[in-house]
Amino acid sequence: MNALTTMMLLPILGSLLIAVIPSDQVLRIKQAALAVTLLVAVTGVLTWFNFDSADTAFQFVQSVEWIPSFGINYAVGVDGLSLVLILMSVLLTPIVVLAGWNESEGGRWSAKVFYILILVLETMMIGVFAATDVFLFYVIFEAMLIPVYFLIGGYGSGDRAAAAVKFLLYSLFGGLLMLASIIGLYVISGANGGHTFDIAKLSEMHNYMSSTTQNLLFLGFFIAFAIKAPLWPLHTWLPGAAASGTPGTSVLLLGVLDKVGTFGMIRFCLTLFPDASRTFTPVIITLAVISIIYGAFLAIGATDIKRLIAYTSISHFGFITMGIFAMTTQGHSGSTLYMFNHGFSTAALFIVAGWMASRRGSSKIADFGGLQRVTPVMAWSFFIAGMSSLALPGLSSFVSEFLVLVGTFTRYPVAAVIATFGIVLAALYILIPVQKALHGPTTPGNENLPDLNIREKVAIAPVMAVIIALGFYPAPLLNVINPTSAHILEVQGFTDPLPSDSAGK
Amino acid sequence: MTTSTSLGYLIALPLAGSIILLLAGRKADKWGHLLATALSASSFGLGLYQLSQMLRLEPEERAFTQKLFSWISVGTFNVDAGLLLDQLSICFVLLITGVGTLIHIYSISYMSHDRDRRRFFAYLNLFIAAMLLLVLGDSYLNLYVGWEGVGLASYLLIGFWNQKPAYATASKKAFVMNRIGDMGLSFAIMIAFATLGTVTFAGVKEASESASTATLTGIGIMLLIAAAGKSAQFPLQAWLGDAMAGPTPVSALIHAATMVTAGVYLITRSNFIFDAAPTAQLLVVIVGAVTLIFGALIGTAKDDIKKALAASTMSQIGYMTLAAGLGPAGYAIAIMHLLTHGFFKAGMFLGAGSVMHGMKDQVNMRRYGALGKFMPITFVTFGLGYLAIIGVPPFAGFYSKDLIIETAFNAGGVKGILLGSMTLFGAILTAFYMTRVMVLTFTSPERWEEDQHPHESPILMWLPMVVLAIGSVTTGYLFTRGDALVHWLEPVFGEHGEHTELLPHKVVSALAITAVIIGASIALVKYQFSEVDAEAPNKVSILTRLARKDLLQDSFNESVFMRPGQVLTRWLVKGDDNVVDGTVRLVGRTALGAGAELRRTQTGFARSYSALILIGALVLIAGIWVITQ
Amino acid sequence: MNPYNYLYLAALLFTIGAVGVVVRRNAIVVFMCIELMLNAANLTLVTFSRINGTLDGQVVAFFTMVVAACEVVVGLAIIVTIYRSRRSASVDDASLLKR
Amino acid sequence: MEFIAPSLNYAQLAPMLIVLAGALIGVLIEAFAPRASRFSSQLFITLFALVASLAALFQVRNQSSVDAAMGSVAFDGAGVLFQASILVIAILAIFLIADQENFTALAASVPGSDEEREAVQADLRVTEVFPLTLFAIAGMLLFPVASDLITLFVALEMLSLPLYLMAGLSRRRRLMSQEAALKYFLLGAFASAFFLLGIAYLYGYSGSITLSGIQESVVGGAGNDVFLLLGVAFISVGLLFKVGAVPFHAWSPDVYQGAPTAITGFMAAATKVAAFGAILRIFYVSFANAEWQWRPAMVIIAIITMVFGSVVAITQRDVKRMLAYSSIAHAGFLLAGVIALSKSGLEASIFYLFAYGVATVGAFGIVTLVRDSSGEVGDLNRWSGLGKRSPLLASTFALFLLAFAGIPLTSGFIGKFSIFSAAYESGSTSILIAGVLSSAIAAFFYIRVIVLMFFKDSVEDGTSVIIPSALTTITITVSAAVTLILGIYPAPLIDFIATTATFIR
Amino acid sequence: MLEIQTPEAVMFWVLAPLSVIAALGMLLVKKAVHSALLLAWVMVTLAIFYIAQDALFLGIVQIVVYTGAVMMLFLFILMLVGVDASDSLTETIAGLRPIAITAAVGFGGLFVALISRATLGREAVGLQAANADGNVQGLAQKLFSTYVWPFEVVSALLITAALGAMVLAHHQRSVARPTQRQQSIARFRSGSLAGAAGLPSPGVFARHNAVDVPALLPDGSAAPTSISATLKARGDMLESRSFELGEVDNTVTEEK
Repeated sequence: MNALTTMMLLPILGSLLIAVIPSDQVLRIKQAALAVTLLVAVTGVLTWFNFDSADTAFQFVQSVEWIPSFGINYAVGVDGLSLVLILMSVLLTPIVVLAGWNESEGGRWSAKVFYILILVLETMMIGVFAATDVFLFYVIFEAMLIPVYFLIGGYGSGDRAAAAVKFLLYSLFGGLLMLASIIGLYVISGANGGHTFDIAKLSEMHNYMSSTTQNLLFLGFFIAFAIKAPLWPLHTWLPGAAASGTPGTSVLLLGVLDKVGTFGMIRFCLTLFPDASRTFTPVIITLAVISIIYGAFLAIGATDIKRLIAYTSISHFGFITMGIFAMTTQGHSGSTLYMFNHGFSTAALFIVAGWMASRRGSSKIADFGGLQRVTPVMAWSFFIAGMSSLALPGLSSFVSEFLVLVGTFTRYPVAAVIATFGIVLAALYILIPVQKALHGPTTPGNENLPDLNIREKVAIAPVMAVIIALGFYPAPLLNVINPTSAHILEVQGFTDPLPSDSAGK
Repeated sequence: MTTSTSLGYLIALPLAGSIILLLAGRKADKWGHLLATALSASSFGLGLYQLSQMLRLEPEERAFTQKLFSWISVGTFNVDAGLLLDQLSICFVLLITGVGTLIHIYSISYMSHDRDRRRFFAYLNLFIAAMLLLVLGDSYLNLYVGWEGVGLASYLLIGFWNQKPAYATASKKAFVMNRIGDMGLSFAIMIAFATLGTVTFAGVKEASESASTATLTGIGIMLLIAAAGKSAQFPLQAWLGDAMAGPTPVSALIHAATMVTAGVYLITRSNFIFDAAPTAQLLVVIVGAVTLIFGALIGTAKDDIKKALAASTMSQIGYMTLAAGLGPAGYAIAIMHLLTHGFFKAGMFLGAGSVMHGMKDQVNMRRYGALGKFMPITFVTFGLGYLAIIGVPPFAGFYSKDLIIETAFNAGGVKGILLGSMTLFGAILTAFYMTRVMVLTFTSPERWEEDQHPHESPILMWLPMVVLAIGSVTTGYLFTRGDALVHWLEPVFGEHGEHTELLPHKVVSALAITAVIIGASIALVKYQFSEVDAEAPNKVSILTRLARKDLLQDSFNESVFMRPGQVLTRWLVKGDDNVVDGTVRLVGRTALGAGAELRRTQTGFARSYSALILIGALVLIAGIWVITQ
Repeated sequence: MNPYNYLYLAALLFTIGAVGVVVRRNAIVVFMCIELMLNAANLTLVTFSRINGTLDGQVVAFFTMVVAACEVVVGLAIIVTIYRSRRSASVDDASLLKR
Repeated sequence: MEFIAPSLNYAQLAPMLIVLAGALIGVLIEAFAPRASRFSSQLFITLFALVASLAALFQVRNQSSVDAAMGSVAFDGAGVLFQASILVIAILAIFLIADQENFTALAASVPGSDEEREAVQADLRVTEVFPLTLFAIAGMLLFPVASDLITLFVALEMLSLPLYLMAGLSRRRRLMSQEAALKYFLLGAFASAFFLLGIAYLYGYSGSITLSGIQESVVGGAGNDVFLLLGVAFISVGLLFKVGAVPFHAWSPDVYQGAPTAITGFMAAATKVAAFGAILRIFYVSFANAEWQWRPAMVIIAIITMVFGSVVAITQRDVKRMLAYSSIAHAGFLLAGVIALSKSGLEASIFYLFAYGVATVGAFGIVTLVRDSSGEVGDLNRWSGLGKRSPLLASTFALFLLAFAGIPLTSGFIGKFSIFSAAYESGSTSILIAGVLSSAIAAFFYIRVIVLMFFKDSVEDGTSVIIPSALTTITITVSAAVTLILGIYPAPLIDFIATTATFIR
Repeated sequence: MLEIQTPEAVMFWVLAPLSVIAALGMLLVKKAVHSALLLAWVMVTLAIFYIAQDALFLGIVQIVVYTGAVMMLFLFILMLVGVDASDSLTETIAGLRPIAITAAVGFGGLFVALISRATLGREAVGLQAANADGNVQGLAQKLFSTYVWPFEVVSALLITAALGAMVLAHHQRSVARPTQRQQSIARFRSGSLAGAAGLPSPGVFARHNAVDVPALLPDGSAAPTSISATLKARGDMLESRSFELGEVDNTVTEEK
């Protein structure tokens, strides 16, 4: 059976399994969920090893007719880009399950529902990256909002209902714009060789469009993705959603779901609308740079640790977007790697922030103080995650962030220069909460917080390991990413700028 | 190559030490410090071994690079994790591991009462590893890793006692200001890649020969910013004074001997860029000159012994930067001063630590006095360092500083005279503030607070001080004998052509010694032979007041960057809520409002519904009327 | 004379009926106005039947009368029912359902 | 003149004749059967008639002829599909209508009188609704296949009159119910008058009252188009009134709210199918060649309808009213299928109508179940916390709402996709954009209800969910299943529609 | 080829204005009954027009069915809800009247304008040919062959209407209607005789039947002899004081 389909089926089967376990056997449910997600992760890793990184075509391809009269297929396949993101998703899910072992219990519904939602979401996370049929992609893109919506609204904290609604409405709005564009594409494909949603065939449709049409269709896709990977000024749903969701949900939201946006920019915006992408590049680069700086400033000004992390993500997504539209191999590979790394560093930050918040009963930064003395392991975990977030060399994010900056600089030096100021702001937005929450005297209310237990340590350790290992040795990922990035740019007709001075003389 | 594997170990050993100590947790409390010291010492041993290997080879063949693995490779951007050992880096390796090991030893005793001593040693080892990576990296990007690594270690160590909010703030400040410098380094690397297509030292050196001056000037200026951040040079100097929040051994190792000199390393390492970019080079000189006076001025007014020494460090690095900015003539001299400074300043910091150790962590020099009697070894070792720094022959500082002053004068023209005078003035100030420190601490009458029982430090503390003191006495002579260091470094910096000598060597020496005498005398008159208040007097000159306030560097930063930044942040936070999200909400409210308005058409009266239908029909036939016209 | 004149007449009657639906409040009068509209439509049909020379229009008109009769039965039943509940046949009084 | 003996094709008319026969038997039962047995025998007859009708329809599914009834009925693929949809929806709705809790015990009694109380105590039932419903269904079956204007008019009245009556038969809030009947009747008759005038002018224009005759005149008319356009305009008033398009929509919120919920569900779903069937037939068959004249107006009406329905629905507080406005918005979406004026537009419309109809019946079925001591609870605020009390019911309702909103994996999405692509394919970009925007607005109020049910705490005010009767359960279950299946695997139905749906002239 | 003769034209120009005036009158008169009569008049004129236009059958049906039956039904219902009920013609819905008038003028104007603009591209034919076998026969031909299907379906419509009227009007008694005797017994057993005599008949000022209420003397005081002594003895007499003129509350309150 096809590896990707298997990976998508497993969580569904797992959720059915959980559905038959009685609701009161919470432990059994959790164990089942963990086992299933681990199994998926193992499958994911095996897929990774079976992947031929030299081949730039889609691999593990499967295509089954779904709605033939519309030319819709269930078609999956991965290249380096999607493989990396799928790997990230399947690795993060068991970590989320383990790290948020008890977060299902304060919700409106039972733990059972929580894990069913998580597993369904996992299927969709794999599917959304694996889909090579635009319609299938869209279906999953939209449908995955629903489990997240219920996860935030049902198990979150604070003003969770409002946050969930805002998240859903924003996303739906973007999704509907994308639907309009997809319909446009579909109609154009119908007039030029028969209705299809196959991404390979659709990627030739730009030859049949006027530039206005192409620009409009591009915008439909791009706005949807810009909402998903929140790009200024479409970001205002994120802080609320991330802060209100359970830490696990927020990890999946920021770490995986938002990546669908940046993933989509590469996979769809660039591939389907190469000319429009060129047209809009200046605007998008500008927005990305604004996001970087703006997100950083808002993170500095944030008083809530979860919101802070959400704002840092806005900044990071700015980097990713910038790298994508820089149209250089460094930018592209950097962005793809950045997606992976951001998944893990944000996961670490959010998981630890979640632990802090659940122990303290508050996520206000001001409520913490001197945790380093009380809970050294937790504090260290937060610190390392923070360092990764500010792209400290030696940790994974640095490689990707630097690649993005270098890749951007060769084509858009001004943007890169402004974006680089973001690294100073990054130091501020990480060190301010570190100083306030971890350092300083232990403030009242924090004296007796327990440090991480074994389960939590086991959950956070692999994240830390990935963060550090990839900082020193990113080659395994880059080897997979590079051919894909190069291929995409080649198809787009972009070549890296030559070094200006050595070329001149 | 037999030496190749051990290069990696050089870094790996201390790194392993830090990881083991951090992961092992409390279990390692008993033996952690010993392991760390041993690892640091073995790195030093490896360094010596490398040196011996190098000495066997011809000068031209001594440098070699070693590729560990391919680190980042995307398109044409290929960076290996590679190490470069040459004459320049071996100097640093030995300085770092040598002084580092001494300070490890010192810290065993100094930190023995701290419950987190293990953590402290882990940080120290981390620092050693990062610093070694900084000086051994074969490309700017590798250097960058070490560069930020030492920044991290420095942050951790400054904030080692971060339960005190002020210390936590100090560490954050250091990190952030360093990051500004790092940004410069990022820019430099980006420009280098974009214009030259490579980021290795060797590659850039080769490409720089054909590169445009504008490019190189750009890279040079960015490197200067980086150097300024790391080495506390004007205008990024403000963090160094606050960095004294860290335990004294840290100040000795990181903020005196090694890390802060990384900027000088960077500039000298990039000599090929600055040589081809006169504007950048001039800026280096200016930064160095300004800082040397700036630091010295601050040093004259500080009562906190560590801050006085920190100001002195700033000033001395100013000397080095200035020298490095003088081109081929100055690189080696800058390195020489760097090395001698490493010895005497580390020694003095350790001495200061020893004093604090004996004085219950009192740092206010106005509360010292007459300690020479009680701490003879400290007194002597500190005194030797003192003599070295103010430049009394034949101590180390005399040789190196003398050369800087001479080279400055020899820079030629107005520039030479100006720079020479500034270095001389700096020498006067140095002599003044160091004498002041010496006198206030050791020889003037005692002004202790109650309940002080000064005593000499234990052997583990004074032994490193003695070793460093010996270094501060001898190194100057050793390095200059037959221009040993200059020749040693020639393969790296290239031979420098002959300069027009503005002043003969002897005249410069005489001038320098005169400067020392002037500065020291004033200090002696002011502090040894007149009453010193235990409290800092308030009625002082405006200059003193400014100097006490670090020449308003913090106020400047606060009012120009921090406050506006905070205001901007507040605006943005508000703006995000009101304007950006407000727009979104407005859209929602508009829809709701429209709904509420349109809803009013649903009056509940059947007659108005039929009116609606009638109007609909009217509009339709009006449409017909229009299209059939 | 032109047979179109019947069309003008029918148009006027139809309009008057439509206005009556809008302006009169008594449900029965409103309904009578609707009947007027139907009659106007029938007149149109008959006229067109004559113009076209086919009887189809008359057939439609005939069906209209039958349908209208049914409509009257149902409509008056509804009006009577509501009158009995409310003691009022004013359509304006029936405005509980709104917005 | 020679008398031509009429010949009827009884096989093709059988679906309608069976339903009419069922209705007549129902009337006889009312007249002669003892009261105790009336209900069960009526239910049986009704169901039997509907199922038999469906079976009869199945027998003739592949036939097509214009001579089924002397040219009065066009029996073709599209007609079969409309009739089948109506019958399926009717069967589902009959199960709801069978729950006599919805209906007044004695329609003739004055609300609040002793007589009414006694009738309730005596457990009287208005079993006449069954034959009335069957008459309405017969009219609905005839409406979309009518191929001359007389039949069209008679069918229109035949489906309307029983609905006028049944709208007034609610058990609770009878004044409102009667008011609904009055409004529906008066406005319906008003619109019928326009419809009739339209018929007159079409007849005047073409000299024929058959659709094909009109089409011939449109193609080859000698005079100008004034009479044609008057006819189109006036007949459109009548038809658009039935589907609830702005500005002829005003009756629908009031009537939906006032009528017994089961009837509301029935008429919202089935009337829409019938009316759109007729609209599609008339515009596709007769007016297609005059498209440039009526299409702009239709586009404007469609856009206004979509936007108006969506925008006003946001502010609604009553669930039935909200669904009414939602159905207005859907009428706008469906008009896109009329505007498309292509085979794919027809197919999309049929799919959309079926999917929407089934979901609507299901949704209203659920509305009947949420009650307090005084009957159904329409106030949405009192629906809060429903998800907690009856998760299954709330989830099902949420499913229907998501289908209305057009979220992927529900039938609504496929419908929306296909209808908008059809509209866009025929060049109506504005429809596509307006549709997408109003879908975004519409999503807001659907989601608001979901939020209320799932994320708001319940108010203890006696609102409860009654245990649904077996019949209601069947309706809701089947509707939900169809909604889901058509969302996940619609291919068989789409293919069937594609092979079947044609209009003959 | 249609040729309209002068008599028809004269008739048209006489009757058409009358019918329009009647229709307008329908809008403007207060009483529903007047409206109904005016409508009947319009219908009759239309019947005449039908006949004039060779639609003899329709003309007769118009009079017999429409004017005769349907309008009678209207009148009947009008009687039921109060024959003298009159509409206040003041508009209560703000802004509706100007809108309605504007819309009506616009609608009517445009409508007429459009008709005048219309061309059919063919001559008016007239019904001579179609009515060759007689109008009724011609219609019958159509009705029973071409339009047999709607003709049959319309029967269902009639049944629907009947059924519908039944549903709304038919009272299904849950208990048997009490006979007069039962009612009478119930009245007398009610404990007081006050209700025994039943209520006064409509249209009179009395509020009680006379059995237990004293008559009033010219000065307005109660006449003691006007009440049976038995009743007086039994105490079933109403206190007459409340009926004395000075006590009668003669302020007029508007009935709702």
